[in-house]
Amino acid sequence: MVSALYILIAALGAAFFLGFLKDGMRATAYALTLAALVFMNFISAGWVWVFVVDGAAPVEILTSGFPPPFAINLRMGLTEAALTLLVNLSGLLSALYLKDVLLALGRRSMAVLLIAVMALCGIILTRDIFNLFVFFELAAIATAGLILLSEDKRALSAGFKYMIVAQAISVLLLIGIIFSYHATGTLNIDGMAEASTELKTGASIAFFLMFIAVVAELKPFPANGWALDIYESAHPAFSAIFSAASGAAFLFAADKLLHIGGAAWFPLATGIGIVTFVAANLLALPQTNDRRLLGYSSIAQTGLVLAVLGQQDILGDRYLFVAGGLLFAHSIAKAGLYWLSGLIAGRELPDWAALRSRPLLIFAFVTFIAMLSGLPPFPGFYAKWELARLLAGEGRIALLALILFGALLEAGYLFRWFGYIIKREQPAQRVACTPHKLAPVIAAVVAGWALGYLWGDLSGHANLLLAVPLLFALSFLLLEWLPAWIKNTLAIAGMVAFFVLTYAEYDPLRLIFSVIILIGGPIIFLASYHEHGRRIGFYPAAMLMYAGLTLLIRANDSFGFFAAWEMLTVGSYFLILRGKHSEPHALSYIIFSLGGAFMILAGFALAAQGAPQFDLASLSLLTQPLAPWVFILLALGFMTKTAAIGLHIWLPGAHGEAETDVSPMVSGILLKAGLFGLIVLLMTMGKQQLYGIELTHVLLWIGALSALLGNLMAIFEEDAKRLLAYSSIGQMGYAVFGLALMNHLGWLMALMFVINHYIYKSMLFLSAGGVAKRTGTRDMYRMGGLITLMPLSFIATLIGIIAVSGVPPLSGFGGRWIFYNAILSSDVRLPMVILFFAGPIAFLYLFRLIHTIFLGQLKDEHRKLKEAPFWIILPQMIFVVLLLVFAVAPGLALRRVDTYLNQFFPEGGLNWAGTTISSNYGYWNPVAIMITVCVIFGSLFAWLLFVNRKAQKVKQFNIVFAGERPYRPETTHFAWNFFAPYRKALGFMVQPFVTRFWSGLTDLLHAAADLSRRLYNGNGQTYAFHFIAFVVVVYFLWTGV
Amino acid sequence: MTGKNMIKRLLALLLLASIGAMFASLLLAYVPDTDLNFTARYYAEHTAADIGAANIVTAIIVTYRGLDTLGEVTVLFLASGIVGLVLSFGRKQNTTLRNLVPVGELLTTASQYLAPIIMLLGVYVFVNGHLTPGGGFQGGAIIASGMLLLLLSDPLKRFSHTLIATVESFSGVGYIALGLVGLVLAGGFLDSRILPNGVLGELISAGAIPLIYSLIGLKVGAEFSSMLTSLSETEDL
Amino acid sequence: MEFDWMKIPYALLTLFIVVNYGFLLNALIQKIAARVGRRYGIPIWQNYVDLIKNYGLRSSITHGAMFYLGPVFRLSGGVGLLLFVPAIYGSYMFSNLSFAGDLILALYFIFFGTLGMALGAGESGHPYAAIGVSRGLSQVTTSELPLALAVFSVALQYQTLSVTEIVAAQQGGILNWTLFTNPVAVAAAMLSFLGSMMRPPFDVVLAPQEIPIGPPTEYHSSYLALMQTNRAIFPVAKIVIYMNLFFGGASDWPTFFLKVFLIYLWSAFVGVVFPRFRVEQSIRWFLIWAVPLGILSILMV
Amino acid sequence: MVYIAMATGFLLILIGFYGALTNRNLLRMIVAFSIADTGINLVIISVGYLPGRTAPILDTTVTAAAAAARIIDPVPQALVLTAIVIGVGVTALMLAYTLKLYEKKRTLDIAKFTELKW
Amino acid sequence: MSGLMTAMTAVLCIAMLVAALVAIRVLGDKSLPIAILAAGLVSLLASVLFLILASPDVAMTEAAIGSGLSTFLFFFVLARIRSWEKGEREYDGEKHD
Repeated sequence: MVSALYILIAALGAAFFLGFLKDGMRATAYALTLAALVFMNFISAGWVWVFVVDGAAPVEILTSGFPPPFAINLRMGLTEAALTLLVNLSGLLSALYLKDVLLALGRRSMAVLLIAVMALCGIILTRDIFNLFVFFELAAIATAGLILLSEDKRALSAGFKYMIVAQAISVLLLIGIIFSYHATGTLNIDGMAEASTELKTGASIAFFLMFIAVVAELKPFPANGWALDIYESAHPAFSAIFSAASGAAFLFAADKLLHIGGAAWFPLATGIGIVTFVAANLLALPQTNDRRLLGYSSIAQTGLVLAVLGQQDILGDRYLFVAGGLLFAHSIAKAGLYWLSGLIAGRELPDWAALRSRPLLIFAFVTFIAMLSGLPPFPGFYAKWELARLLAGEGRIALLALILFGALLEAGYLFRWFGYIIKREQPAQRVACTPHKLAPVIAAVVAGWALGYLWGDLSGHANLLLAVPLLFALSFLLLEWLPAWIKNTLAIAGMVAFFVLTYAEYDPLRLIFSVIILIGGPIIFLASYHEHGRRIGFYPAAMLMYAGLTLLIRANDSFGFFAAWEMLTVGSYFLILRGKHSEPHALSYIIFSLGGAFMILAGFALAAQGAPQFDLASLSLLTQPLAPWVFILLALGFMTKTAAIGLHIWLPGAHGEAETDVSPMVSGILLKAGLFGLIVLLMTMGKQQLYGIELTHVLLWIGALSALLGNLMAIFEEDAKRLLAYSSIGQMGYAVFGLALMNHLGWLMALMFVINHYIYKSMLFLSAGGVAKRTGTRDMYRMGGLITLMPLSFIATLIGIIAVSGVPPLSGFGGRWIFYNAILSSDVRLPMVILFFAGPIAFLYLFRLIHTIFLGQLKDEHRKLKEAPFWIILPQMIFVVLLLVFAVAPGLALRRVDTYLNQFFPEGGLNWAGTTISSNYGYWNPVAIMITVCVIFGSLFAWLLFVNRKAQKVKQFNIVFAGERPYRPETTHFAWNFFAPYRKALGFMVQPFVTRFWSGLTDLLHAAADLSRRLYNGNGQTYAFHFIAFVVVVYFLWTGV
Repeated sequence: MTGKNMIKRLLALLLLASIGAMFASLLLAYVPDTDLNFTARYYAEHTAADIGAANIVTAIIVTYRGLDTLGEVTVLFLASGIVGLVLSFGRKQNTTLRNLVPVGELLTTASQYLAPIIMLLGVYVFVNGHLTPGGGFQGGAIIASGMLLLLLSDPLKRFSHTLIATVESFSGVGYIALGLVGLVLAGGFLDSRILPNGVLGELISAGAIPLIYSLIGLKVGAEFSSMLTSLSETEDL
Repeated sequence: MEFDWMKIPYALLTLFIVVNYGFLLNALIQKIAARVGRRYGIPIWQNYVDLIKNYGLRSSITHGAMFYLGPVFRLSGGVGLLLFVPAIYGSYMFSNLSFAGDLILALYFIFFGTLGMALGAGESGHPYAAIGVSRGLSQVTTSELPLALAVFSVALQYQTLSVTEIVAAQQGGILNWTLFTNPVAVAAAMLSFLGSMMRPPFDVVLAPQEIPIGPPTEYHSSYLALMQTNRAIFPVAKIVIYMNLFFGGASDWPTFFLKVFLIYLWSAFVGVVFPRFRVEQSIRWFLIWAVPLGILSILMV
Repeated sequence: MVYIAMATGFLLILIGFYGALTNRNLLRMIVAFSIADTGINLVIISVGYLPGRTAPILDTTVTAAAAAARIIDPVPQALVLTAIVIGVGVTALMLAYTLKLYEKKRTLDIAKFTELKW
Repeated sequence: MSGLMTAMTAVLCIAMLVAALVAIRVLGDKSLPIAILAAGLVSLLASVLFLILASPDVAMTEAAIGSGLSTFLFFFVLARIRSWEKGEREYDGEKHD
């Protein structure tokens, strides 16, 4: 391979040579610049190839023919190769991106760009500490110069502020270097590392000064105001380099220093890194300027990697995998985002809605924020997993918690931004797309996915990008140009086919879930046929969710489970976001879900005790004192998905605002993921005690309270779909309660709820959605009297509410019956009282649902409404049939599970003799009930029909008001605030305490962030103060510790 | 405002007292070496034989740590380039030049005679860099002072940008080319032993050091001159 | 307890007995209430007269499907409830269709008729109907709660959900009745009973002056007749459950008649003494007085 | 002697920092930093100084053979040379920025250049 | 010899510190040109000190670049600003405190 020195030589040679070219020959100069950059990339890429494919050993490169430490030497190893490739590539792409600017400014600007890239490569390659300083200065000066590529006049002051701080940094660095030289007698990094017993003590001021100076270049909090100003005002292409390449190079420099200082200094790196990570993410919350926001995020990510650098003692051979994964994910994504920002005219976050006219760019944006948030299948995801397990394995829980907290904040503002893009009004100015600006963005996207594959390959786990369901979901990205109905057919066919191919692999319990997902999903998809056009973005999102769900129930190990969990979370987020007014709700959904996911991650990491992954079954082997904590973390994580009370505030909006066919998906199917998680958890870990508290009892209370409060909130809701959504909270409460009973029948009841809830909630959501589609509103009091116009929707709703309320003869009763039998064998009494209370309340909202929509008086403006579209009705009718079948023959689904559950709870199973189902306490014959009720009902109805066979239909009020209808139906359709007396009596229970708590929390975070970011008052001198204060404070904290 | 200033000063004093404490502990812990450390000892013992330069500092700068020096030259190159960029930042090209007050006759005349002499001095300094104190940087700076004199004497006289740029590029490319020759013919990049070492203390000795240092001198001189001209040519507002 | 075709005529026989008993009982209670209020009251056969009259009438109008379904639901609920619970303990003839399900079935089936009625009333389009339903449902959530708790307490006490077995456990002397073995539960249940009988002080649901303009006015002729029939069956069916659970059941018809009458009288007695509550007042009343009793009963078992 | 020089170097750095932190005039800040630069050079040279030895230049009195015992450490000197040149490069750059900033706002007060913040 | 050198060093150092304090306006509120000159003086004195510290190379460089060229640069810029500042607008922010 060509010596790495040629990277430096090519850049410098080209930069110097540019002077020969006359000012008029700018195109030639530009071509020369590009050629040099291409050559530099070629060298780096070649070395990467050599190290990866041939597995070569790192190469030492001597200069001036003398060995180190007498002359400067460079080193090219895998890390150096990869990092220089990153630097050179971002340099090349940015140069491409900067074509117009560079041509306008002339050869000097090109030379500066070349030298900037060269300097960063030098920082990476050199093994001499003073040479590192020289390259540092080069990079700093080049940075100050490149800031000027911007059209933003404010860049000038940003550059000046940077130079002030850079001056202070270099003073400290030089002092550190010279005293380190004095202590070790060498300037060679490796030599220092060998000779430096003094530097390694952790008390060496010389090393401290060197290290703090290098760290200061990583923009640590709070000495980073200058960097933010640069990010905000510089040209985005430069910011891309500054964030991706400079960050990487300086991090590697910090790594070199840690190599000298040794393990004693690791905590310092971690401390500074994590504080920066959390603080920068926090301060990013109130940002509205896109580039400044990205700047905060950049700083945060750099801080994270710095923290990881400080953890290399426990990361061992996974160090490069973790640090590299985080770094590359951050670099590529950040560069991509900065390049994207150059295509957007406005600087406010909502201005990015302009991207909407370009689905490709939206895809790019999604790729980038997914990489930043560490979502699968990108490198950051694998890195996060490894990091979490190693940290937890070593008991560094606080650090893990801070990392996850910071990551959640970051995901929060990134996804909020995405919400703006999808939902805010498009600005007048279009996306300015020229090929040379588009190419870098696309290159970043490609690189992101390629690295995702690579990291999956290196992870030691199953490569997610090879999982069939995920690939199937991703393939819809390529099919976006097809009309929706073809994609719909493909989706249905794919899911059903997958089920047919794999159904033999599931145990009875998983079979229930797989049927709901892979067969139940397609039934709901039938409703999607009513949508016309291409429906861009729907199918990839939906299929991603289904892929996640499918992988979830197929997962045997913790890693696969968690990856699937994240996938379904993200997929469903995109789905939910599609609703018209769902922006805030989708945001709170993703934040809660990711928060839950992080808890799961932490739980798994704790449980793994350092192992890369483990069989889910081996959760049962955990012992005190770890087990209860793992249990709590996992349970909390899963309960964010089941929307247990306290964690529920995302659900009503998310489900209510979603599209007609999306609501049943996210309610009927998605919620089950949380239950599935709880089942796996309880199946393996069983009962756990913490400080003498039985945790399943806590779950019982949570389940019962969810049931009660979910139902209560539902009755005061005016919006039909939100009512159903609240009802889901209640229903999931029942299911959680059943699981937490930890007995045979409790579990059976939970599964009964799983099936029932899927059927009737999907049906009701479709029905309500169809009505809302026709009436144009979801407020129930604006409807009324629709029974004659929409009879099929009415029937579906009627059957649905009978089933939900648990009234015989429909299947809801089965759930209630099992419930009573289950609690009889449990010794916990009090939470049941709450559930008893919750039960009848369901009637209230259910009655209201059917009454205020379908009964009462028809509004004038609705007189000409038609039945809901065929494709929305069809699945409802299928559900009606399913409900009836399941009501008569629950054994079809439950009998095998009942047997299966015997291995966990040998006692208390059901007896399935003939058509009668009996338990230790009671019995129940669904067939007989159905026949009896039908016969009585049928004969009475027939008789009534017979005696009144000549009756004619008359208008309402024909009797009461003697045929004269009161003028306005609004005045007499009793629908608004339907349960006013109830609110008087029990309204205090549904005060939005939880909402207030969470919004108070976010407000607090925002206010704190808004207050503390005033630290950055824009004054360069203050920034210098910050830097000095940073050094002093860190020093005192460090020596004080 | 003064109150705020007082606080600022007090805070600065406080912070710097802490930094000063760090420095103080460095100072107090400092024990001068009684003997050269192994790196310095190597240079002391081997420079004459390896490089053939009498001035060990020069040997270190040009050869042993040649990469640093290349970087250093690049810093100047960058700085002068950026100074040019900064001063043209946000400005439309080809605005008219301002009129400066005329300069005294004496200065004009003096500089016409003095400047070449100063420049010659500069050349002397860098050519002898391997023998006596001084070298490319000092020489380059002296050359630039000559240019400064010319500038002062006649502000409107524009230096030929092309000339400066050509010298700049020629010396830079030449420097790198010499370095490459070292890579090919001798031990490594920037190895000065591509020419015979000669006799210690003679002008033509120390391998390619005089050549390299001359190029550095030219380059440094050109960079400083370029900076000065850029600064002097900024137009009026 | 298997199905047997013979059970169908036997069940119909029970139904016949109970319908007649229900008519007479209703009239009797009404008369007693009237006498307490110093009025004369209706003749004891008045209900029969009304019923025959209504069944004889032919309606020529309808308000739509749910309008039909309301009374049908209502009466199906009453009949079903009666038939799902054994009427006479130890009698094969009058065990009705209890093989189809246990206590839970009966409890939940109570709502079948309520729901249907509410729906039918809703379709009339009259706001008062909706107001009545809204109030009724609101009240029922808390008034049923003590019952549910008491039932659960009883089920825990006897470790079964089968009505027959619960009755069996209470045989052998009056002291074996749940009334004495679990008095707290019975107290809770009887308070709840007050709420479910739609009598004062918990009858704002029907609010005789206002609400009847709604559903009963719209319902006439055979629709009304069905509802009247149900009004005879439903209270009895419900009282049968109370009787079986708390008062030792009945092993023959005279005991049955007596116990049902006495239990019914309890609600009438309270009703003539107390004034009417508003809905939120009754909700609070149940929550404050009855529910704690229910909870206590569960905890004490 | 070394200690005096080194202490002076450190003090110059602190004085430079103090000047940079308390003077709001851009030019004065740059002046302050150049003082700090001088200070750092002084410190580095002091570190390389060995009492009683001569400059690292070989001549008739300091022969190649005796050099190791006679000369001071040449390395810090090489470093300082580099540092000085870099320092002046940065200074020139900052001066150019100052000129431009002045042109833009007609002031040299750094507190006036706060349009980028938070 | 050594004593003399030490004394010279000390004097030089004190002079440098005084000049530095003048340059940053701690000693006397001097105008900007004076400050620049004072800074140049610090540099110049430093180069003498370098000579004493047996570093002639550094001394030359400091003299030529540190005290010479950079002082010129300062004056260049200052002169330019002064010439722009026809309308006697503030060039020294602190005068407006």
